[in-house]
Amino acid sequence: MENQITTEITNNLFTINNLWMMIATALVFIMHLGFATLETGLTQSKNTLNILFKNSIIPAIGLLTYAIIGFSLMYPGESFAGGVFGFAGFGIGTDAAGLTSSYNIGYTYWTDFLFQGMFAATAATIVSGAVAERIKLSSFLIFATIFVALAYPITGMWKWGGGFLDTLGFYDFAGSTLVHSVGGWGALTGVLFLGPRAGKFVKGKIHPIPGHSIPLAVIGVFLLWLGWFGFNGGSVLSADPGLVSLVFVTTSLAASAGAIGAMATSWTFLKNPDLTMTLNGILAGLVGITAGADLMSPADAIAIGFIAGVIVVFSVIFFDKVKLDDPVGALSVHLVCGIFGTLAVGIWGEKAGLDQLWHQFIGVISVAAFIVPFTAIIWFILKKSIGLRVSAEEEYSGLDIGEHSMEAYPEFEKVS
Amino acid sequence: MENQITTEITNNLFTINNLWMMIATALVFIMHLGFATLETGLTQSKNTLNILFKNSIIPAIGLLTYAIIGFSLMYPGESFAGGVFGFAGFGIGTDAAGLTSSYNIGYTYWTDFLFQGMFAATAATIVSGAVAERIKLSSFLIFATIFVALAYPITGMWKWGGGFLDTLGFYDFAGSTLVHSVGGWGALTGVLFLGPRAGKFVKGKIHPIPGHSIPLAVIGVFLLWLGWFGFNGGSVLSADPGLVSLVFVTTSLAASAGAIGAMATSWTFLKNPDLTMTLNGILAGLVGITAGADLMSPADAIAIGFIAGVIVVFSVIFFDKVKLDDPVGALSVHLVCGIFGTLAVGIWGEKAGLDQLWHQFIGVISVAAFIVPFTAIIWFILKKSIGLRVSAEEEYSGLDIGEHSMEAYPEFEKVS
Amino acid sequence: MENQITTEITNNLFTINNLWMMIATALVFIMHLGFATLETGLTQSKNTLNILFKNSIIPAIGLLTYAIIGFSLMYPGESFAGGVFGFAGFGIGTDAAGLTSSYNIGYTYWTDFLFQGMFAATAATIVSGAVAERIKLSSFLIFATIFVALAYPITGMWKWGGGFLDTLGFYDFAGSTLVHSVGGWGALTGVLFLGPRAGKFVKGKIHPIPGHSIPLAVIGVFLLWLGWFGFNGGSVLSADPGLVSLVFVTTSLAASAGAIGAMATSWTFLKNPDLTMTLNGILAGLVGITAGADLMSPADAIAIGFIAGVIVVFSVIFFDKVKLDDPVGALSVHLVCGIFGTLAVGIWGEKAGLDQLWHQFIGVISVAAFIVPFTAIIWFILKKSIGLRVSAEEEYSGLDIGEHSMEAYPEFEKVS
Amino acid sequence: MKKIESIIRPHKLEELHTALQEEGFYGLTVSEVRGYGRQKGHTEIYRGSEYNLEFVPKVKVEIVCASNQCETAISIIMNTCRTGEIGDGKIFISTIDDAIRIRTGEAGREAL
Amino acid sequence: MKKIESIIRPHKLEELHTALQEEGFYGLTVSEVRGYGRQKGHTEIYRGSEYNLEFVPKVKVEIVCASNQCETAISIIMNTCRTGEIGDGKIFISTIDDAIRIRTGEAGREAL
Amino acid sequence: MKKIESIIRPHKLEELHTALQEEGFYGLTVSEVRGYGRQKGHTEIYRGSEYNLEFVPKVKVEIVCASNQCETAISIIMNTCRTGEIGDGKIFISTIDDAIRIRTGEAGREAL
Ligand SMILES: Nc1ncnc2c1ncn2[C@@H]1O[C@H](COP(=O)(O)OP(=O)(O)O)[C@@H](O)[C@H]1O
Ligand SMILES: Nc1ncnc2c1ncn2[C@@H]1O[C@H](COP(=O)(O)OP(=O)(O)O)[C@@H](O)[C@H]1O
Ligand SMILES: Nc1ncnc2c1ncn2[C@@H]1O[C@H](COP(=O)(O)OP(=O)(O)O)[C@@H](O)[C@H]1O
Repeated sequence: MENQITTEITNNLFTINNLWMMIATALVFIMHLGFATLETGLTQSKNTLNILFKNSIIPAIGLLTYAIIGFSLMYPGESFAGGVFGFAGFGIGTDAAGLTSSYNIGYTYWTDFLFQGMFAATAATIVSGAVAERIKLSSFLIFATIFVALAYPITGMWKWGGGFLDTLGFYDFAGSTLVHSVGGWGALTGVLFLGPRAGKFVKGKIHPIPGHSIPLAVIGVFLLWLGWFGFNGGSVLSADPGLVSLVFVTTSLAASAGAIGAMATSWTFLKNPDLTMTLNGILAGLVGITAGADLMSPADAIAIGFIAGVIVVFSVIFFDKVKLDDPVGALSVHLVCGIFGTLAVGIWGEKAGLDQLWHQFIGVISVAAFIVPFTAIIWFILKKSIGLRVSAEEEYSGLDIGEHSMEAYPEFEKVS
Repeated sequence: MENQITTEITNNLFTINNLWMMIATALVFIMHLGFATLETGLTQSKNTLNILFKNSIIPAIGLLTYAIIGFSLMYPGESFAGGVFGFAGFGIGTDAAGLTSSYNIGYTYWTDFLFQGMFAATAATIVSGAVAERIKLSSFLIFATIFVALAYPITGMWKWGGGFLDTLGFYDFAGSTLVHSVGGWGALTGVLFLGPRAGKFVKGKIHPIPGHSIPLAVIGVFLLWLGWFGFNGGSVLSADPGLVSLVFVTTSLAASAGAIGAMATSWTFLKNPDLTMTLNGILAGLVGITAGADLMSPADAIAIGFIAGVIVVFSVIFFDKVKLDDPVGALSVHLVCGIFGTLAVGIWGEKAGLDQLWHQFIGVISVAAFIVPFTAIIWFILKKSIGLRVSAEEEYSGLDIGEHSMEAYPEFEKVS
Repeated sequence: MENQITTEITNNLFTINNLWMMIATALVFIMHLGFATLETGLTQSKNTLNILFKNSIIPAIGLLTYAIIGFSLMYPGESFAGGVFGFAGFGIGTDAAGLTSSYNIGYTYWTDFLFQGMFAATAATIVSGAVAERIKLSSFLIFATIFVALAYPITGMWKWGGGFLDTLGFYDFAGSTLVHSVGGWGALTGVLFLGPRAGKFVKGKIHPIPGHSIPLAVIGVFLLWLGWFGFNGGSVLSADPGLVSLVFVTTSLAASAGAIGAMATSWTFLKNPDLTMTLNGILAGLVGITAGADLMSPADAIAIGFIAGVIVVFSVIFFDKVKLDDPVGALSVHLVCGIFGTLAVGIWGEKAGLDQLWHQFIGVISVAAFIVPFTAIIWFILKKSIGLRVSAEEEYSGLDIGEHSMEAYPEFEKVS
Repeated sequence: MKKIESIIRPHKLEELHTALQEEGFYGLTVSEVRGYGRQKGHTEIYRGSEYNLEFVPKVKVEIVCASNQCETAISIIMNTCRTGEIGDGKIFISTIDDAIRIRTGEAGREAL
Repeated sequence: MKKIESIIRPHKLEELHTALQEEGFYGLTVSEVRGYGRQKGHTEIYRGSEYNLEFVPKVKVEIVCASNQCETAISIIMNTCRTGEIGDGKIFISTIDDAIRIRTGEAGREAL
Repeated sequence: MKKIESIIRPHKLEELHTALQEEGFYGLTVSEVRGYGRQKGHTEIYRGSEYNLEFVPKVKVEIVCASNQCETAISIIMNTCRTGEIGDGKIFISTIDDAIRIRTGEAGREAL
């Protein structure tokens, strides 16, 4: 009898935990809409349909490749050999045990797969923003498929799958490095191989190409903040009341401080309360807190968020200065603040210390050392084979007509 | 003592289950915004306010009529007599027992009502898209009220209320037939009675009338996918970890495969990676998996989703060919894929078999045999009395000005 | 052993409750996006970026000031002295007990803070809509900061922090008065100090200034309804199945009846099925039910919602008549229906009675007696110091260019 | 050389330009305009207040052609754009001194 | 017959067209244009980089009228659209050979 | 006084107006138009059905100047807007009777 009672209590806890993890999954899912509208808002209307196409198909590619190969690569489990690579075989599936707390007290096998699969797809989305308005659709789709099927799960395994970075003591709670920097490095090599959009840098001068719809960008950022409750909160991997609620607080305070940091910086140094910078500041705060969201006090979270918000403004200006053209600020938000957030674990919070800082640094470097050459090779092969960039003529008249023979707002174009 | 412990354990489970069902209700609610933005995006700007009006008032009509009559018709319970019709009296209300696990281990009476009420309203929304850009506001509102108050709950009772289809062995997990086909048949008769929009078919040729805002359409589809976690996941009627998480996975994989299926088909056969088709593909996958989301393996879900994605593209082209004008593709998504999804239960998954296929077929036919004449009669009476269609002049200048004396984007129209 | 079992059962309940409260927090968060898009949709495109800037920075200001001072002011707890004011010191933080059910069976300390902090920020957002299209950015930001840091938590304490209104027997379940009227009174004084937008009232005649995007307004209202599940449902302060599900039902039925009430009123009296009125009707129903969402039967909720929907239409017309210019209808929705909803607790539902009505009246008056002079003084000082209103020239060419040197839709402005 | 400016109903544009092409007019320029003549706009209502939108959306079609083709162009416009209802629009004819094709520098009739 | 094309401040349009109607001018065509003259646009800043928008949004009002009414029309425009500040705009007058009302086929002054 | 109306590729506008300013042309008016000449539009596909968009987005630039400056203006346009590809556009020149500056009432060449 007592046994049965204990089992039922455990089952209840398992049901609660799993419920939260499923909801967190749905929240991470909605981040894809956030990315879609943010990227659309910050680019030109003639490329809108193209960007939305990519963002609509990425979750599909991400989930399907993760089902076929990614999940097995990232969490090889038993069959795992060595610290750098493992593979548990193609496809997904579970026996009855995968649906009980004996699989994990926090979630079922299916929840595990879907939560992780939603994460995987975000890495590719990060790249999509940085290379927007000039990349060929087919090349991007091939890149994205390889990227989420191989690059993301392999580095992910190094830490979350129990690989060598985990052994080392590297800490990355929800993926400042494993998700955001991974996406960021892929974006950086993409931007380098592609070159800037026509008209962005003319005779050494920067010509801004303003995004066509600020409301869409704002919708995107709010949805991303919302989704981050699942992204960070779900990374507790259970509904633990103390931990998840702390993560909610640090996440929100970092986002808030990021907004204030970016607003203050743009108002002071650029003499302009720049909304796009403030929006990037919110995201910067979110990315910055992600690596240590469970380790920080409110004050730590505010400090990290605020600094990330300041950094992101100067970073956007810096990338413009060095003529790396990133229409949506993905490099600044995901790569730069991803690195900052990872290092922040060694500077603030429970784990702060020189040792930890060093481990964090190793983590950042290791991931870069793999993702940069890996993605560079894909970009290179694509460039030499089917080509990376649309024609100048197509870029001028827009990728919507060029790649899709359609328009996102046909009425503005049609007289009738 | 032990008794009390057992009660508390049961209460906890009841609280968890009910929590999930309430969240699922909120998720189904947000589908209404998804339908609203999808339909708006795929139609012309001059009819935007009119479409949004309908979509904003439908949840109100749906919930109120469901409170007054629908819930009692669909779940007559005790007073239920015979397999085809039952009615438990007007209004809603419960005693204290309705708030405990003695009502149902999965949810309270109130949750039950609201979850089912949100479903009811979606059936009317499906019609709204197909008849858009030409139907009179008053006629549509009358149709929608009768449709959700009577047609939807009556056929719903046949299966979910324990009626003859349930006895027969017909299976429809979350409503491929009971929600989507029901809406789809109503849409079909509506399209037949209304005729096509002016200018759609001229001298035997198809003249596309492109939707005015692809970003709105994309927002809609993502919100629908999000809402489907509640639509299918909530149809488990508890937070059962294994079953709900399986449903999340099959739902997401079917949506993903639907996207790929539609993209591949449009790219191959129409020589164009068509985003609106890809979006319809996502919805096709979702509708397709709905009847058997709890019965399928990941591979089954991918197969069903992919095929639904292929079907939807050819279906859209087919309806254009036969000159049935459906601006948003509602017939293809909800009717055709609703039927396909229902039959799929007999072909894939745990229940697959010729017997089951036959039961599924009976279910499809029975529902059609009731909804088609029922809605045809409403349309007919409306046509003969107050009229179904706006004047040609009003259709040309837009229903926003014609029906509402307002515009959705007044600045594009006003010079000042 | 039995002890341990009881503890685990309690812990499970605590985990469930806290989970719901965290999700409710996320739902209230998304209301900020709802307000942002609603206000943007109902105003002119030349002020879009400015409005979005305010709505994007308000959650940041709200959460940070609430962390620094607001939470301590509103829930002073132990150190609380007297019924009108208390303060527990700067900053937030908790010991281990704050993370267990000994803090509260419904939520952890962190959840408590964040849920309340999200509420706080909404009060400032209400003001933002009413003063839109003419207020200086810097003045608004200063006002908003003081408002959420001081005014909101002080009056909030009177009831929710255990102050004199609580002692008196005043009832305000989720804040018809404490949130909506508080915001509404601040909006009223703001509108009085600012005056109407140029061109709104010319030679005694009302010149409508239509909002530029109805789709944005609809997105806003649906997101607000969604968020209200958390706003009202979370105000149960636990996942209690009976109570939360009742609140979901009363909230939804009131919103539905509000929509019908406003539609019917505008169609009958204004000869026009006005969507913006219908949207305001939904919000009116939601605000109206908020004070007593846990006390009402379905029929009560429908009555309250319907009346609120009727009131809001006449109220909008009334404020136009008396030349108070409120672009989004915030006064009608939040102030007028906030008062109505508060009084409704004395008229309908479990607590109905003359005594209760009197207490409700006292609550309404007390809050007005504090907020009106308090905000008037802030507006006055701002007006005399840095000025409240942008220049006529800036108002004419738009606050986006004037305050931000940017545009929300730059392509409509740029020829290229 | 003449410029024929016609202000027509937007939905007549497609018919007009098809007819023009059939008759050998291989160039035209279109812009969106608003205006009124006999036909006035309509009343709109926003949140309970009425206001008049006197302007009606129209399309302006500009055709530059040799003077001797002017009659033909006008009769095509009359044939395709006339419904007999108020709001059919107007045609204004004026003189053009010269036309130049930017690509080649050709001027005069060659340029058309 | 004359065409009076005036490029004015957008917010003056309502005043102008009311005044014109009062004086018996029952037709006009409006379009949205951008331009500069003495008045230049402003500087915008996007993500830290400045750029000049030299063009100012204006409204172009075209009135075709009998030559003898031209003076009246011009003085109405001057009266309603002049603020004395840079940016008031310009009026260009040109000759129209003929006007035709599409609905009836009337030509010349009858058509106006 | 002449009006030079040129229909050019939208992305040439910036170059053109910079060049005009350098040569002392301090006023112009721009509007968005669509049109076709030798250059036709493209085919679009929507949900499986093709349709032709014959119209190409262009920009119309209007410059009013003294008759003796006309040549200079035209050569600036030719220099900046010519790519040699189909679609470069056209220039139409016509006569303006008079110009008036609304702000001051100045007329004729003073007004430009
Ligand atoms: N005198 C005018 N000057 C300039 N444009 C005019 C004039 N009269 C009419 N128009 C333009 O022609 C359009 C069509 O005029 P309409 O009312 O249809 O003429 P009608 O009286 O011949 O039916 C108007 O909307 C306006 O744009
Ligand atoms: N020479 C010109 N040719 C064509 N359009 C002109 C010319 N000069 C001015 N404009 C138009 O007139 C508008 C108003 O000119 P503005 O700067 O107000 O003139 P002013 O110098 O008389 O104040 C400009 O924005 C432009 O559209
Ligand atoms: N005869 C015409 N009348 C009015 N506009 C014309 C005419 N011919 C050309 N255009 C305008 O000029 C634009 C450019 O013409 P384009 O095809 O580039 O000429 P070209 O044949 O010289 O290359 C067209 O899009 C149209 O707007």
